[in-house]
Amino acid sequence: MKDIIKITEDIISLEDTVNLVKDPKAGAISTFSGTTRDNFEDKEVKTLSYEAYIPMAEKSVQSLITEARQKWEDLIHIAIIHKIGDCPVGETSVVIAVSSAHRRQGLDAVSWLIDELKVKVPVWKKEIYVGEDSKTGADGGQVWKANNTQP
Amino acid sequence: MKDIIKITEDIISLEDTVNLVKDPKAGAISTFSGTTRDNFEDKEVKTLSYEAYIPMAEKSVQSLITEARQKWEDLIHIAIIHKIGDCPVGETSVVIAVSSAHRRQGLDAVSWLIDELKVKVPVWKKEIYVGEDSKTGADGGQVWKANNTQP
Amino acid sequence: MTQKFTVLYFAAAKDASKAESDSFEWKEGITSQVLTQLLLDRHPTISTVLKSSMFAVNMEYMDQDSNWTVSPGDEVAIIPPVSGG
Amino acid sequence: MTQKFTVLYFAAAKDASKAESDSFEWKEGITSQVLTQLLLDRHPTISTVLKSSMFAVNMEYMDQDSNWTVSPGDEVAIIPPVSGG
Repeated sequence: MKDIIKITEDIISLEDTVNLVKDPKAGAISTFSGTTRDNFEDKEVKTLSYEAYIPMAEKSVQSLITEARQKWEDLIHIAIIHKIGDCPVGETSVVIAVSSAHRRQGLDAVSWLIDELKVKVPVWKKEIYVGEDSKTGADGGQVWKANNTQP
Repeated sequence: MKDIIKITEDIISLEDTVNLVKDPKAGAISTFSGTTRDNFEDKEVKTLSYEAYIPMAEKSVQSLITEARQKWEDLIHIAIIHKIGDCPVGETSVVIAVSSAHRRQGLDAVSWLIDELKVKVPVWKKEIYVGEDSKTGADGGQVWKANNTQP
Repeated sequence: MTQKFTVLYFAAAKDASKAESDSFEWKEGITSQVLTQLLLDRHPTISTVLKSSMFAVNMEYMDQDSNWTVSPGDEVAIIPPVSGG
Repeated sequence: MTQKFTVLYFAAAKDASKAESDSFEWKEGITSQVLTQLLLDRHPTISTVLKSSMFAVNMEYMDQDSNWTVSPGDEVAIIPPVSGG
């Protein structure tokens, strides 16, 4: 049973991540990908930028995985990868991939892991909005988000 | 909002399927992949073979998608692809991919869609077991499965 | 001219009947009970699988407790317990 | 020899303090209240973000209601509301 944890500036590949959790004993692979939306409320998002307290983020993701394995015994391999740095619209900021013998526990674990990650792991997202003045290309402001919004 | 439905003999690519549901308005992409396990109870599975009543399977998947869109308004694009024909150990038999603005509804929809698909869509799986006699390579019997087992 | 309807066999039903489909002559009043008897007359080996199967008519599952009869030209399918996914 | 501890600033705390980290002289009895005052003395602009932040000591969140003090060599981090995912 492998735990794969990465906080990385590299672009995340879902396919590569899923390949890391494949197993002949697995009947199910469940995944969640977070992607950058082009809007927040009425504002047009130009890009996101992520920052992390990397060693604590890695440790904290490991704790979540350990807790998930206690809750769901059917899980085989678990990979959690979070991008840091710029993350333009449409790009993937986080991927969670879980293989399991049967589907129910894998699906539930992915759902729980992303909820917990959003609350506990020290990663921060800054949204940079498109400016009103398209000629100058100036940014329309930026804000550090907090995960108290709609799941 | 796209509904992508395929019953196909081709190998399923998760990456290609996810690309079909990507959208700038999506903050989340949730997926489920069913993969062939190497064992059922004590028997070693050599390969699976799927058969479908193709036009009814397509229609029935479309009905599930329509019902899911009524239950969860946040869903953007939905792709459901089921392989038919041989599906060796480790290979993907079904992929469900859903994009949504926020994560909760996408995760719940994927979970519901695979549960419903397994109960309602006219697709059948035959498991062919590895034979006792490894010299002759004879099959160890085969059986049409029924989805009344552990989810 | 004789009117017909079609029956499709899948999975275990196909193995038992050794047929993918059959054509039957249509007549008035083919309820699920009558249809079952017609199928058993043609394929006695299908008895076991038929007990655990559902009928679909023109790609819609038929409620086992409701009254329905086959219409000319119908596509009837024998649907053994499904196992997709 | 003077003993030290480190403070790390992230996200809004980094923007407000205009620092990524600081070194502080350690002394006995640095509770979260004392630490807050030390931080405000050095970076008055950090006041707002500090109110909504948590402390992590050596990469563990500190319970706001429990008693804890900083030890020499500790790595203290100011953790504004997280927004990963």
